[in-house]
Amino acid sequence: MTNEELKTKIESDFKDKVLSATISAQKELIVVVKPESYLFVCQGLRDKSEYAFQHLSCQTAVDYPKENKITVVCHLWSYKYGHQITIKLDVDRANPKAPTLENIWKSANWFEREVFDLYGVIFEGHSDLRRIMMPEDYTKFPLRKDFADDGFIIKPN
Amino acid sequence: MLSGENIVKSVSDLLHQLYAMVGLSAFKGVLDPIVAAHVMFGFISVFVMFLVWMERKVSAHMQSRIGPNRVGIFGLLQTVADAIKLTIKEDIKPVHRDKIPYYIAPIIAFVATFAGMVVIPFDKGMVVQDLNIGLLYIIAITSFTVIAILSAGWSSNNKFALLGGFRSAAQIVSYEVPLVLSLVPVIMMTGTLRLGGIVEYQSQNHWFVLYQFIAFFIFITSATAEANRAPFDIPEAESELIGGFHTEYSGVKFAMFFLGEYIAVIVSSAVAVTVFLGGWLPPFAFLAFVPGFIWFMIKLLLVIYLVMAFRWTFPRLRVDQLMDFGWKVLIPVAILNILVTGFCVLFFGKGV
Amino acid sequence: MANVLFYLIAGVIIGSAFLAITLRNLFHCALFLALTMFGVSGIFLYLNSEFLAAVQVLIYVGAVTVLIIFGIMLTRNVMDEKTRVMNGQVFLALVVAAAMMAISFAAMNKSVFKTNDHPMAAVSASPDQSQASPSTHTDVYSLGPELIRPEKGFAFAFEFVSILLLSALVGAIVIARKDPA
Amino acid sequence: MTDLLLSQIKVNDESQFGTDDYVVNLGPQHPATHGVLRLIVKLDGETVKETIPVLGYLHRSIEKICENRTYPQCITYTDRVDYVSAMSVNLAFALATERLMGLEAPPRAQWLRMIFVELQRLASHLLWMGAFAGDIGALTPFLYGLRERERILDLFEMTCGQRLTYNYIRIGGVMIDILPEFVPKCRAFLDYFEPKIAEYEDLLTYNPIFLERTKGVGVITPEVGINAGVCGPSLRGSGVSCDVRKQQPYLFYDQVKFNECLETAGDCWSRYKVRMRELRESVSLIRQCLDRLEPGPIETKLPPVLKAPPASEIYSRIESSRGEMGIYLVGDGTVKPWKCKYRCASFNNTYVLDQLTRGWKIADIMAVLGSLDMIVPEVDR
Repeated sequence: MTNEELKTKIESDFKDKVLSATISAQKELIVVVKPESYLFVCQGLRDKSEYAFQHLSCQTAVDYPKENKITVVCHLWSYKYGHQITIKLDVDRANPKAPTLENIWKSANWFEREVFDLYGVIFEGHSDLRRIMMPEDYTKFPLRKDFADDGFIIKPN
Repeated sequence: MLSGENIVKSVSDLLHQLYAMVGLSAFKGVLDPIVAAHVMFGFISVFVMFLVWMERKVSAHMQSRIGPNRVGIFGLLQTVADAIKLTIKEDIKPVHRDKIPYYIAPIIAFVATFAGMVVIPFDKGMVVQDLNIGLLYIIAITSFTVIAILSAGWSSNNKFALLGGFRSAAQIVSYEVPLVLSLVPVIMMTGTLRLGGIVEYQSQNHWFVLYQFIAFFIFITSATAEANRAPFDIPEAESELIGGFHTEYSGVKFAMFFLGEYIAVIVSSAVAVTVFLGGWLPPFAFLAFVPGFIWFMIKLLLVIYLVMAFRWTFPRLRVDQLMDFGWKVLIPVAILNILVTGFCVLFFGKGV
Repeated sequence: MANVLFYLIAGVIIGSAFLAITLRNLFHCALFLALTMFGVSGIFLYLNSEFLAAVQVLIYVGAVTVLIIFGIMLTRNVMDEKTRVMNGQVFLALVVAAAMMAISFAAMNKSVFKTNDHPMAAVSASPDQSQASPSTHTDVYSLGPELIRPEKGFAFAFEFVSILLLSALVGAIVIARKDPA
Repeated sequence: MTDLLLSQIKVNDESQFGTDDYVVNLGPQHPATHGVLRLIVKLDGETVKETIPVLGYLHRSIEKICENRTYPQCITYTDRVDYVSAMSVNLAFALATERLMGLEAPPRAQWLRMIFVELQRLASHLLWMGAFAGDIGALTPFLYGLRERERILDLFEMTCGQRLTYNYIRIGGVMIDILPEFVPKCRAFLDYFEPKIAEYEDLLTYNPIFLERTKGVGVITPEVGINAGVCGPSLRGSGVSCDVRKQQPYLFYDQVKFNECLETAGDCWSRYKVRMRELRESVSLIRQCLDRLEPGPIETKLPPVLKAPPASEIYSRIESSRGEMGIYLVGDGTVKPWKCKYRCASFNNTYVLDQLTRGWKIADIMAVLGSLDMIVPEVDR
């Protein structure tokens, strides 16, 4: 299945669940989903045999402070057909909440912990949402663009 | 002729003259063992240093590298340098240690194995004390090492050390059984526990390794396990337990454990040589002009080399596999071996 | 000289036995128990029973005490807990101990011991000499027939004990085994 | 806002462990964790009840740093992401940037990249073999592995002057052309190396203790493996065809012949065998590349100051020594990436550790951890 066919198929299968489906200049299929149907779309992409995206290759987030949003990005890969898709979900920057994909792909557990750790996106329903890389008592989310590091200077009292 | 017996005789004559000169002849019975123990200690210290060097060279050659070659000729003094380093380095102690067991553990570990050397006959008559129950004595006295290891594991107040102690206790208690069982057929055939007597029996017959190859194999295997050597070194498995029971020891105290381990190797190899490989006897009669203690040392080094070769070629067994191997393979085979030997002794009339 | 040695060993035994039951750290108790056992083997050695001494060390120090220590380590947290030395059964225990002592004394009084004028002589003597005087010296070689030969009368007891131990072993395995369900 | 988020943060609470658990910290300083990985292991005697990996001890915020560097500058940092297999990460980043910019490196550069990446795979697998054998107590293979790895590093040093962090594969090509004597030396190495693989196999593969320790231990079923994102040789040990070189060919991997090594059992031994077979495949791959190597430019002509890539995004994957290595780049039209995410194989491979070790002995943690070929900087970045 080429990306174009995949695009039309997704547009018809998930008609009112998808905000946009585009093919980028780099020939990657990028699908932006509506927040409320995020889980449904992901579940469908994994379980329907004509998609068979069994592999959550990568999950991360991108911070867009100008548009006041953080985009959660998932890259899926199908071992069966060898096609790739990018799923995007925009969340509010001030109150970043997204449903967890942990029950669909186990690998999302750590990916989401990492996104939480570095961007502060709260994945609702996650079984073990703790900081994964930064210290437990760390108070900032370093990959956000407005992150300012004053951590290394110990100020005299 | 140069033989162990003559050397011992002339040395003791010299000593007794010395006693007479300072007027201590009356205490001959007390002083003789003390001197003998010191001689043995000196020998063991030098020999262990040589063995450590040898182990490093053996491992180096097996791993296609050179090994120590800087200190002294062929790096022979490397171990001396290491020993000096160990003695002068800072002694790091855990704060919440259990003081008395923490300090006595290395001492017991060293003394218990060292005491085993007392009954090893290096040549005919060249032995500190050829006890009547020599074999049993070695097994009994070396079983103290378990207490040392358990004390070390417990008193270090370290979880890895404690786990190492657990493992060691389980391992040594388990492997003591096949170790003793593998020696029983030999005792049945010779009818004595005296190590000198066992060698004398072999001088009339063949070496026991020919009669009792299975027992020899079981003995070497369980002796390796008793000495906590790879592939049975799970009490100190460095990839899991860091240093095991001696994680928290440094300096001289660590050196004592280290020394104890090497002496355990020497003792068990010496027992293997004495019991299975004819002790001080030459392999062929026409080679008898070479003194017995030289034959003994050659055989001893060969057996130790074998133990070293195990260490540098095998991976480490897992703790439950180790137990399975001991209880489900070695012990049944050893018991079967005893039964077969018993029948042979009964029907072909050797021994009792 | 020989008596001094005896009192020394006896002192060690009694002292370490006392410490073994009074110390509050169970692990230390076990260590002193090992020392007691070792002392007892010293007494055996003093009585020319080399075999018994070695077996005493092998079994009681090498196996029994080790298992006790093993048990302590498995059931206790590392060094953070002290045990009570006494509990409600202390008087009962005293009565039992006294009774045991009385029985032992009675048994000792009734038994006839072969005494030996120079107990330390055989220990330091060379093996050839000790074999020359088998009457004063329990040799391993003579110990076996004593135990096994039917006419000596110990064979039944020996076999009985081994069957008892075997059944104890099987029982222990049955108890220790986890329910497969 | 921060307070709101902080209230959500759960902290490692030591009191959650029951009194009966024997909790052991393996690491961050521990001889078997290949760096500074910390594992909190709950034990019942020797049996593992739970393994909790605690990451972050080697976190150097490479992703954040890359957001503040230009694309060519980032290459230097990719070396540090996986220092055992730095060439692969170099390549991953260079390829991602080229795809983002719509560039194509000249053929000679492509072949050179393949040669070096495959050599790197050999070096990485050799080190892995030694470390894995060392983890289960056999110390000798480590030295054997390093002996040959040393000669590979010599080849690297000859070409780019570095032995660990190469910075060799650049955007649009490679840093420098190989020396004339490289090809014969490389061939001589391959001829020397191929029989050595049999030597390793003699030492380990059918060693009874090695079999005892690895066979049936830490089984990854294909379903669990795929779902948990395991990748690379670790997943191929379970019989899942997941080689990016086959699935999504990059460079000239579609023009050379090689087999994807698959084993079916999914235990530590299968993973070991997959990697051992990959050694042979890589040797044959390098030979083919050396045959096809033709003179030509090694770099596309780029302006001295790099043209800014378009405001677009790319997710580009390669097969590194450890498995799938993905780079997610988001350009914003400036010379610096807006977002640069490294998707590393070790990160996902470490995640399954808990599942694989439950109910096994503490020694099996080492065997499983070793067999997954985990590199801490890749986990933490």
